[in-house]
Amino acid sequence: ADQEPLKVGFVYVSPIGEAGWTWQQDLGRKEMEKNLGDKVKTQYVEDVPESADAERVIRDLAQQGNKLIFSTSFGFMNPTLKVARQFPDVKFVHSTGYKTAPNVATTNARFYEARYLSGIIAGKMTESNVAGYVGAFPIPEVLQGINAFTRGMRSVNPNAEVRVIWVNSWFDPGKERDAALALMGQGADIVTHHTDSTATVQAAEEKGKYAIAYHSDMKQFGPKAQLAAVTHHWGKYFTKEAQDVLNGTWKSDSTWGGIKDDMVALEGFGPAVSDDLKKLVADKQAEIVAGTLSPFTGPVKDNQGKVQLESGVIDDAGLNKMNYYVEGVVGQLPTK
Amino acid sequence: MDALAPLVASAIIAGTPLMLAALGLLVNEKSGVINLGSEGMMLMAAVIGFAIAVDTGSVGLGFIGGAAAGAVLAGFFAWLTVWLGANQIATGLALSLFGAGASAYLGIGYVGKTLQSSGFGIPFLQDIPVLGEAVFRHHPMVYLSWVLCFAIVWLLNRTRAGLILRSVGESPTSAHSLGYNVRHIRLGALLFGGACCGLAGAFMSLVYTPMWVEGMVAGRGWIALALTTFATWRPVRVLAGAYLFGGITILSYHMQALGVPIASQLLSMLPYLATILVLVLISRNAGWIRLNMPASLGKNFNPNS
Amino acid sequence: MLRLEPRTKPSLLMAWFSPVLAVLLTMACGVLLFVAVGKDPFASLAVFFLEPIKDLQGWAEVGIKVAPLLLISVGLAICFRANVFNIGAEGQLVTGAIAAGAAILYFDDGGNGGFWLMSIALLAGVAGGAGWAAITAWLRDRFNANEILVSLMLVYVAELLLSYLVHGALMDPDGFGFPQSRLFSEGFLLPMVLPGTRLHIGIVLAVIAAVLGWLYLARSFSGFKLRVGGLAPLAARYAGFSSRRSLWTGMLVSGGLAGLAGACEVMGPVGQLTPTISPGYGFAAIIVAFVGRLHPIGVIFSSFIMALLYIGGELSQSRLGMPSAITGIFQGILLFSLLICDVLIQNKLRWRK
Amino acid sequence: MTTRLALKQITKQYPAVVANDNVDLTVLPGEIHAVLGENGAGKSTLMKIIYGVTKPDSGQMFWNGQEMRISSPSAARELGIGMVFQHFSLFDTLTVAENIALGLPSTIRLDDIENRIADTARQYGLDLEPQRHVHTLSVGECQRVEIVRALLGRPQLLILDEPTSVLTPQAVDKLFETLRKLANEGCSILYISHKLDEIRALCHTCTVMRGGKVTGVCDPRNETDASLSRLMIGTEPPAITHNERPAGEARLSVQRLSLPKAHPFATELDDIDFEVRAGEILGVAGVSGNGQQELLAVLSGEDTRAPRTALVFDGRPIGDKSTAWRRAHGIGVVPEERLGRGAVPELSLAHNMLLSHQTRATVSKGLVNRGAIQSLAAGIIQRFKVKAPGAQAIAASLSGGNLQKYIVGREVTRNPKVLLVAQPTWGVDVGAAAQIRSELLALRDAGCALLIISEELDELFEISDRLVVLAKGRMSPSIKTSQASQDLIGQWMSGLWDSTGAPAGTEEPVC
Ligand SMILES: Nc1ncnc2c1ncn2[C@@H]1O[C@H](COP(=O)(O)OP(=O)(O)OP(=O)(O)O)[C@@H](O)[C@H]1O
Ligand SMILES: Nc1ncnc2c1ncn2[C@@H]1O[C@H](COP(=O)(O)OP(=O)(O)OP(=O)(O)O)[C@@H](O)[C@H]1O
Ligand SMILES: [Mg+2]
Ligand SMILES: [Mg+2]
Repeated sequence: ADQEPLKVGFVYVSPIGEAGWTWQQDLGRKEMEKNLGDKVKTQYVEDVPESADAERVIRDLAQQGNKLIFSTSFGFMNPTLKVARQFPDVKFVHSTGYKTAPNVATTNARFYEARYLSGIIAGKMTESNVAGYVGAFPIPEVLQGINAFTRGMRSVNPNAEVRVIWVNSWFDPGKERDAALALMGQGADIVTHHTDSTATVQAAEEKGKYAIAYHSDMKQFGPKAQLAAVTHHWGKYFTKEAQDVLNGTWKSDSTWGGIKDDMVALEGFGPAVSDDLKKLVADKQAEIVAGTLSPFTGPVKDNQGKVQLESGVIDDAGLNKMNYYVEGVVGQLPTK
Repeated sequence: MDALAPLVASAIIAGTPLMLAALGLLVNEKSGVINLGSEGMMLMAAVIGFAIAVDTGSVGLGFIGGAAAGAVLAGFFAWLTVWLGANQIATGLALSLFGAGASAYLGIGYVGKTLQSSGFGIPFLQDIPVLGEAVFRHHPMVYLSWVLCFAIVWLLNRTRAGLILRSVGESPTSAHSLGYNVRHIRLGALLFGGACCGLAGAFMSLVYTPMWVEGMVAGRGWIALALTTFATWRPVRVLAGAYLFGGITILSYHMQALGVPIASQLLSMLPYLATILVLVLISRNAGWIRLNMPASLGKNFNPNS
Repeated sequence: MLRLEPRTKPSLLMAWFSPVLAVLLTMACGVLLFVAVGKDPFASLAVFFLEPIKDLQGWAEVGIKVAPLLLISVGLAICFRANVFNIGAEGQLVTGAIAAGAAILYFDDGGNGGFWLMSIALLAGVAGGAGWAAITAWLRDRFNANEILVSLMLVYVAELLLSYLVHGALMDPDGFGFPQSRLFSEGFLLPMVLPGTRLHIGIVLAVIAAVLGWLYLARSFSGFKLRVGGLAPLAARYAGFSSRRSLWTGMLVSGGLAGLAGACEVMGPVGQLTPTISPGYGFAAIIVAFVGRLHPIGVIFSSFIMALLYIGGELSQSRLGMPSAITGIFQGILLFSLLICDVLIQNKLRWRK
Repeated sequence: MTTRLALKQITKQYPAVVANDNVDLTVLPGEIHAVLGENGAGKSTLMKIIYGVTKPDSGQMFWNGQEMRISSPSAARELGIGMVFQHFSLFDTLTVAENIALGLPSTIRLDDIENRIADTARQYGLDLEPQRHVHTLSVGECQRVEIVRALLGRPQLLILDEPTSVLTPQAVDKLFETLRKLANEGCSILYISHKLDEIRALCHTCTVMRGGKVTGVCDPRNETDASLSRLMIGTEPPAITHNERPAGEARLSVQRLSLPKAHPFATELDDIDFEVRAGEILGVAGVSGNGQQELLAVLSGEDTRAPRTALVFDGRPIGDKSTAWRRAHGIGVVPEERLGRGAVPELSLAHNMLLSHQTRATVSKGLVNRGAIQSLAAGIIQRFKVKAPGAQAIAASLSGGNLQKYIVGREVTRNPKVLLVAQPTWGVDVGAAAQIRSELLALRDAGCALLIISEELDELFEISDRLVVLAKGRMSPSIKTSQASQDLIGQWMSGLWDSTGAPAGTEEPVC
């Protein structure tokens, strides 16, 4: 303990709050602190805009002596790379991006695995055969989720369909709520979301419908509504990265962890989910962990009837470029 | 048909904060003062109302606190513009900026807290098919906003107070020489406007979402300002305009969910474009605007000169 | 009791002194605020007002913020002088950025760029901003639609348009579907004025704009006509100065400069098109313009103060653990203080029973 | 007999002037008491003090023998004081009934007011339609609203501040009848005017003010115009010589011009036809609001909706030409409002030169030649004896009369071929007025064609060669000033004339 603690900086895109993306990141930070004790000292800046200002914040963290910096939003990718060039002895880990450098690693989680499992629950529980999905922006990460959810749902209920509303914002409870209500108004009896707030779950609770939460377990916001929550967990990964820096073994790489790496989970089952259904989900989860099941095993058909993949499993490059709705999603992808 | 009830219900909820704020601003503007600080007042009211409701568990107290917060800020605005003679536009903008910053600051401890939204409904009426769900199952504040609308119609056209208010907006100099205290009347109108913006803000955080999020008013204060012009300062048209705006917002979501192949960003532009369109249609007839617009709108009045 | 008494003649001294007084008053409010949250007020103020400029790097970062604020506020000063209230500079900044970005993405082949192509991109930015402002000007001119409200609504539309484009037509084809454009290549990035920092040539353009703006308002006949239109519309009509021309001049100049600011942002610190280009420069510049007394030289001072507040707010977050909202509070207080201090130009304070 | 109202040593100081300086005033019951004085003497200030609008700095006020402090107009109304303001305190978009309600105690119910209006109307012969909007009323009707509003409060003292400046001679007679009737019923009347003949015809007592001080109290019935004038300004006004001279060819002619309203409160122009010749002054009489503003806007080019050929200038149709074109070709304008239209309040006199002097000398290569405007302005200040610290003084710092001299000077020095002047001496004191009138006559003698729009009939009779009347947007035939009488012009101002120019029945002018 006579060694100087490793200073670790975190750049958050939104206020930490009590649920959501940044909340989960901050849980990870705390878990790392707990795991490594006084070997690390952490510092964070929240609510950093994804604009030219991010570069200054990241540089400021580096200048203050942080040797490992986590920049936890896609928009920080290029600023992180710019700062990394100026500070070759500082290690950077960027979340959800795709560019690496000798001192920049990337990380992301295979949210879609848990999305597929949540789709199975939705498929079994729906009576109207319609589920609603509130999306932030039509980027591959969100599309993977929608498509995995749809395929999971249709794997147990071939008549099910998924309706999508894009709210063009990661975090706008008013819009998210309106979108969720509109989806329920159009017959969806289960709604889920790929946005940051708890508004969707709350709206479902209010209307007596079901919801699948995202990012965090939102049971307190929808005790009856929440069927399950698709969550992500970073503590283990953050700990490992910090430990590697301490050991001097840190290497730049791209981590894309799934259920098996404990980075993604389906948890927080609601009272309405029967034990049988839980068991079915557990079985499927075991298959995914074992590698015998993938949400995107061919043939994968898009909802325009085009076959995107005849057979096999969509590889990581294919997932990263996903820009279509699979069969079962209603409507056209807006940017096409 | 099944989708219609939730559409109407959502449009009413989405239109209510706009209507509450715009009705207040209408009274406020009838006295000849334009307060561009509505966005800031709504934000402050949203956070203060929410904080009070969370801490005391009473939504009603939250609304009262929100209205009070709006009125206090409006009072400050009145001091600057009505007493010190500061430019109304600049002061209003400052209020909006300050409100955005200060509300975010005050709200830090309340991010992520929630209120249990309980169901309300008017007995019997709420059970009417379709109509019941669309119109009669809302928070009491929605019905209060209707009462407010008609109360303002009555106030402006049937009462002496309304007459005095209109006269001050029309010609503060004449009103002053007849012995009306223009400053106090404008203060009163501004406080009322602030309180209504406060109710609107509190509605956002207590009923609409219900939660506190930084910047959650998201431009509704500005749209409420547009609504008063849009309605040529007539309360019933404010009601129609607010629900139209709310309706278009909600409709754009329904269109998405139906799979209408238009990019969501373009659909989201619709409410703003519709506002511009109606503004243009209304403003085209300059004579009509002139007959309805308070003639001294935006002009300061100094009784000592 | 302290009483205000109207002066027979506005005080020239107070006209110059009032912004300084306003900054002091803002600092005083800052002290109260910091004490209220239990921080050492003077150390905190130092973080706000001194820390950002403690070294060259700091000055450069302030300069990066001054550039867009100054560009926009010079335009707004001219526009507001004409009594045309363009509140939508933020939207014009965004469309300027879109236009410049689209031009670059069209020309950029990886190895080209340079003075001429960069100039074209900057001009595209100006055109983008001015074009967006022209919508407001036209609706006001033709249909008498209130420019405050229209320009403001168009901010939301512009932001959605940017989002639409970076998710579609202008998206980086190799960007894995993420909503941003290609990074512009080196030849399209604005040259730096301070080596080793990010401070780009935009600051020079901004200062030139301020000086030209001053010349225009103070010396040119056209600027005179514009001012008359703002001060006394009836006198302008009497003199035959067209109010329509003032409207168009004010809107196009302010829109064009906001567009240029947007172009400089994407060709400078951002280096590509992303869904968010500006942290609200267009709105902050309104305060800057008023604090600078709608004077193109005055706004140099006020945009510097505003840039300090931005960076000071950010530093007070990482150094003092203050929330980011503090910036907005300070900005609002600054404008309030100025408005209060301005009362002293027309009135004097008297002690009277 | 106790006095109805007695003022003792009333003083009111404004930043720039002492508006009332130890003023004493006594009004008896049933007395019609005139307050006479030139512009700025402090008459209105004194009345506002009595009515509680303005608070005096010192002095005492006695009402029916008791000392009082009148804190507000409603307090004054409760005591029984009514007031009709110099500038009407009416609200254009409200109805007559609403306007009247605003001047009555709040205990009177709105629905009750219409009955009361009808009662008063019957009693004094003041007809009103309670449901009409004020902006549709004529000036005379507007004044009736003000008077009825004051009478409904059952006043013991009625203050009228320059009530006749907006009335036709016939309407003045009618007003006097009402006032005499009121006085007979015991109501005291404070009557403000600077029209000597009216005061001599109506009033029992006259208090004369100059520079805020009372300079004398007299019985006007025993005075002459000359003696009153001496009390008022210390001397008799300088006489102006107006020699007959033959007019030249037509410079500016207007042919069958009709124009619809540009906005709801405007007046439409109906078949206007006249010409102004070189070397003559054409006077346009009429109560303001009868199309004067609209006519001036058409002639100056601010309103270019007129058909191209409806306006002919030096033989060229100019209906579509801009203000700048017309000014560049020799048409000058002196507008009615000095501050805000004729000059920009916040700018220096030098910069205000640029409003009409836009020449190669003042503007070159798009830049303002500051030396040139400076010396031009200084020249005008000198030649027209404008009291101003210099060319750098801002326009708002000048007094009304001096600014008016500056603006007239600015237009005169452009050597226009046609000069359009509205209300040349409105609110200008007697000396300055005489100077302005003689400058205008000098310009006429130099061959300029002048069109002068004025509400002051005396002024028009003094300087114009020919007279026309504008009423309800229509224009009367012209008549040589030497052949016209005040009576005839007064009848024409009511809007009725037959094609030969003979007077016909009477009717209210419309505003
Ligand atoms: N509110 C005010 N502030 C400053 N000065 C004022 C104010 N009201 C009046 N004055 C000044 O007081 C003096 C007397 O004004 P007042 O209006 O009483 O004159 P008046 O005799 O009614 O003139 P007129 O014949 O033009 O109506 C003038 O010099 C005027 O400029
Ligand atoms: N010497 C002059 N005499 C009369 N009118 C003039 C004169 N110079 C310019 N004007 C009028 O003023 C108006 C505008 O003039 P001008 O085009 O010179 O303005 P400017 O200062 O160049 O403005 P901008 O730069 O915006 O074009 C025109 O209508 C023109 O007719
Ligand atoms: Mg007077
Ligand atoms: Mg030119």
